[in-house]
Amino acid sequence: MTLLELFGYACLCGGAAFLLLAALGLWRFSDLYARLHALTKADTAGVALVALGAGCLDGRLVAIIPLGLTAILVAVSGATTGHLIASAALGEDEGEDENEEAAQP
Amino acid sequence: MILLETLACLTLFAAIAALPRLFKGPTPADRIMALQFCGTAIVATLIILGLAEAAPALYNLALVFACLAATAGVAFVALRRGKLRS
Amino acid sequence: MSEPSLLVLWPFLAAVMAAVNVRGATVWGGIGTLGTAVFAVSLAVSVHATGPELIFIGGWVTPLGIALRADGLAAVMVCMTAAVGVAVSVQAAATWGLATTADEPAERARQRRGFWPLWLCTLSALNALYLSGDLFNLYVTFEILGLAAVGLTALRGTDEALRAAFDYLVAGLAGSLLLLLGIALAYAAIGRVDLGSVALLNDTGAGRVAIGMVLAGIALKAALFPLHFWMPAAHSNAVPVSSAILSALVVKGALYLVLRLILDGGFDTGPLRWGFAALGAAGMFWGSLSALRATQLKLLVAHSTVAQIGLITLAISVSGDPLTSLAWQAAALLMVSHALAKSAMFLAVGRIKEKAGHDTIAELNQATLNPGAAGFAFAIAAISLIGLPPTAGFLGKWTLITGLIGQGQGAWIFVAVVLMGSALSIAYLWRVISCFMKAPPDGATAAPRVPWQAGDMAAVALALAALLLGVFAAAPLALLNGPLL
Amino acid sequence: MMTVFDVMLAATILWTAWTALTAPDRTAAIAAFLVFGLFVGLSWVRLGAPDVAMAEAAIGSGLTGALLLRASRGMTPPAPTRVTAPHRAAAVITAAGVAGVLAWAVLVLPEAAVVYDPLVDANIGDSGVSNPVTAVLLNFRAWDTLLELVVLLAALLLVAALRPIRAARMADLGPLYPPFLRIMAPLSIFLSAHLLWLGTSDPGGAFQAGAVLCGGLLALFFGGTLKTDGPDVMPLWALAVMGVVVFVGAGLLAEALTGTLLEYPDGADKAWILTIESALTLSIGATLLLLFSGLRQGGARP
Amino acid sequence: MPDLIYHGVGAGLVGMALYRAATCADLLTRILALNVLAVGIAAVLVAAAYRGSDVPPDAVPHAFVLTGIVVLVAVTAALLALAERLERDGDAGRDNADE
Repeated sequence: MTLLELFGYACLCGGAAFLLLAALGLWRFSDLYARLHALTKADTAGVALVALGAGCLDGRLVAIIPLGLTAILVAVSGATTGHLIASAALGEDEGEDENEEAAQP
Repeated sequence: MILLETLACLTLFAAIAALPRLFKGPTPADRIMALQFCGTAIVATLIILGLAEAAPALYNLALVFACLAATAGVAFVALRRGKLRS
Repeated sequence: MSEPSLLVLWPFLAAVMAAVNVRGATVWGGIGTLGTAVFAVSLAVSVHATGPELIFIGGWVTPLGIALRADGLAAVMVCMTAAVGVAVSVQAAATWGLATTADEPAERARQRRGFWPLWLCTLSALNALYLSGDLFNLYVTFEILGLAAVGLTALRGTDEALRAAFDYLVAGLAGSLLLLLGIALAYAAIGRVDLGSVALLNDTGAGRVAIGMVLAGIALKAALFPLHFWMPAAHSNAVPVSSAILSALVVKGALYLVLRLILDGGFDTGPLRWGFAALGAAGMFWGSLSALRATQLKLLVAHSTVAQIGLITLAISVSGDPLTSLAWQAAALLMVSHALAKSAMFLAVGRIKEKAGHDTIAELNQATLNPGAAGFAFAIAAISLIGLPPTAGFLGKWTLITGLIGQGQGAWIFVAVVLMGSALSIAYLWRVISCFMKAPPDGATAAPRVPWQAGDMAAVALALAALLLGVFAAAPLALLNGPLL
Repeated sequence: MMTVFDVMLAATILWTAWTALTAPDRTAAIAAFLVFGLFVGLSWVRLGAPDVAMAEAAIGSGLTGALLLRASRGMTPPAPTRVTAPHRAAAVITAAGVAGVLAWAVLVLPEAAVVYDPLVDANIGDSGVSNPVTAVLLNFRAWDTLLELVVLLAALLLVAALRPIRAARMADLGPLYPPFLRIMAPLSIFLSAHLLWLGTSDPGGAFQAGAVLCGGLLALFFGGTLKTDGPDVMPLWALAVMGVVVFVGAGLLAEALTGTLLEYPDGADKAWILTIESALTLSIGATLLLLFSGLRQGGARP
Repeated sequence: MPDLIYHGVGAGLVGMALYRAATCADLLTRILALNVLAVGIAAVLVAAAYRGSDVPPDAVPHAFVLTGIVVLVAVTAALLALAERLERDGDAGRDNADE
């Protein structure tokens, strides 16, 4: 086993561990903000590590491109929704009423 | 090989572990987060399955899953009823 | 270009044009329907002259590819659809006008531009269904047919019509999914799904289950008793032209497939066939009794469809091997005669309702009806449904009864059932006919006589076609007597 | 180890399905249906059907989920249904009967009848593509696919024929959404084109590509960049009908050239298939977006 | 082995969906039930196409399922459009729109 493969497997294990921890946090933390923090970072890091590990183990360009794009996409969409939830939740805490359901006139 | 299969089981388990949060909530924000996480964990599972079965086609599949999970997440945010924390 | 491909693709292209170019929707509708009629006649002529045609689409032989089977039975059905289609199109053009006018109500414009593409899709799907030689392909075809038919049901836009349309679509989807489940099991049992191989399904337990599920799905779509629950509401809440299409043509698609399955040897198991025959008989009685109790004319006609479907199912179930028994031809003739008579009847009822302002049977009389073209068409259509000579209905029932008697022992029960069904149809149709002769109550002034309009032509023409088909039955019989595929 | 994986996955699929069908809360039911689709997609991967998994995740889960969410907003919350004991018993017996028969039918099957596999193997060389699923969809059984496009269009015609209803306002998506769109939109287009090209040899094809494209269009729609009423609806309708018109045209042109409907001229199969698939991709994306928008007020027709 | 497991899943999904479709009056739940039913049927088809872990599966049923998925989303969209017009929220109100 080469060093690169070893690194790949380590990344995979690390990624899986991040995901498991995030799931645990989602389940156990009582507070929304705590859950938000547990999640947005851990799942992005988890997928990035898994993708990195898979890229190291496979090594072909046809594999690396989709893996890289996947990691980027997960990170961006995670950040977007995470930020939105945090800001909207904060706004609601301050009594701002920005999300009421209403039909357009 | 057995390592990869175990890892696939573990990431699948992570995805499953998010389900109670998704079903019970209590707030829309929790559901959106759980959905996001579930999609992410399934994407990771697919990547590991792709390695285990030496099928690079599954990486494209993972990308499609990520893309659609992102769209679904946005749909949930854009089409939610009421406040995020009610 | 061969007729089979054009029969499917021509009306569909016209539907696309009618959907995109809404101003010319009626014109595109006319082009689509008339073109299809020309191709239908041309197909019938060529099948009669040179025999049936088998087309392997894309050049791929079955079971991998899909075959179109243009034989005499398919040609008869295609021609029947085209005939009803042309008449219905005339009525639709008369109802909604040719083009938008400045002061046109929005609702009328919506109905017109919704109708034409949906009707052309229905036409295209029906032709695809008659010609198809593959079970999975039939599933896809049924979905087009179901969606277009539901669109036609919902066209009126009232809450009742939307509700009926929703129930219709749910029932239709459930039927399709049962069909698909049957197809999945058939694939698991024999590894292929072309219609030519359905006879193989009789050999294994799983195969027989598959056939049962396919038939259950089709029965739901054909509104066979007791799965007809969705149908009277859908047919009576639609606009008249839609009712005519739904009742005359759309249910025939499903019945035709049952007939096809039998002719392909696909349901050889005795209990299933006797079960179907019993359900047909039960449907005949149930539909007739409901029609006797109906208070609205449109509902009466819709329940009568349940009864007629029962009769046709009975005829289909007792028809055996096409080589030895001709009872299946009776089923085909009954389908054609019902299509012509029932579409005439729905169009006539639409005109009556329009003139009288309501369709409560008890309140109809000579004054409100103002006996004219609509009443005349209704009466002729009723004669054909009852099965008096020389109508097409008579021909169908006569062929059925002679076929039954030819089958020997035990068949007399079915003969009795058919005769009782006919007697019941006289009873419920007489309720309407007698209104035509009822004098208005004292003091009521007769409504001014309305001259015949273009819209009346369609109903009268269809009714006369039902009448004359009995006289000129040689043409369809010649097609049906040809070899099948 | 993979058996553990399969059993875990199977149990989860059943659990999520049951939740989707029984959750008292609409949002929970729809969320459950969404993840149900994702897990089902995983199970297709395990059965060697990545093409199907892609379509299930993209269309069956993602787009259907979005559709359900959009529709559930305008609907009243579900009322508990009173079901009589005999009715419930009949339903249980029917459901258990059908499920039992299904399970039994496969247990008693001797050996799967293999009919299509050798035929596909023998003919794939002449089909112009090397992905067997694409060969079946666009060549061996292209007639099914053509009619399937007609189904999509028929659904669109049905919705367009209904009386239009008012569109509900979309919630605010926050300041990070535009940057997200700048990545998401080009990525969807790239991925869609990639899947389309890839579909000739690997999992992918017009339907998956169309669904991904629709995902990108939906993201633009949520952000308000793309509208489905006013002048924007015209090009969408044109795109929606284009695919099927190209397909029908190609079928008839092939008949004119070779004498048989949809029989592509010798040696040119791949070019024909790719042309048709490109049109289908655009068409599917546009049709699904129009269906999603529900053709709200003003957007009923060009 | 996986084909047996997922075939069982298919049978379970079909039973579950039929039960809910028959006992629930809520329009949205019925639509969901029909979707689950379709997935159950697809599971049966895909499981029947499985030929073992090292032999490629049969592609024709995969094409069937793909077609079925697209058909189903079309029908679902139509059903939802009808359901929305039947069941409107009080505040969203009925439309006033004849264009």
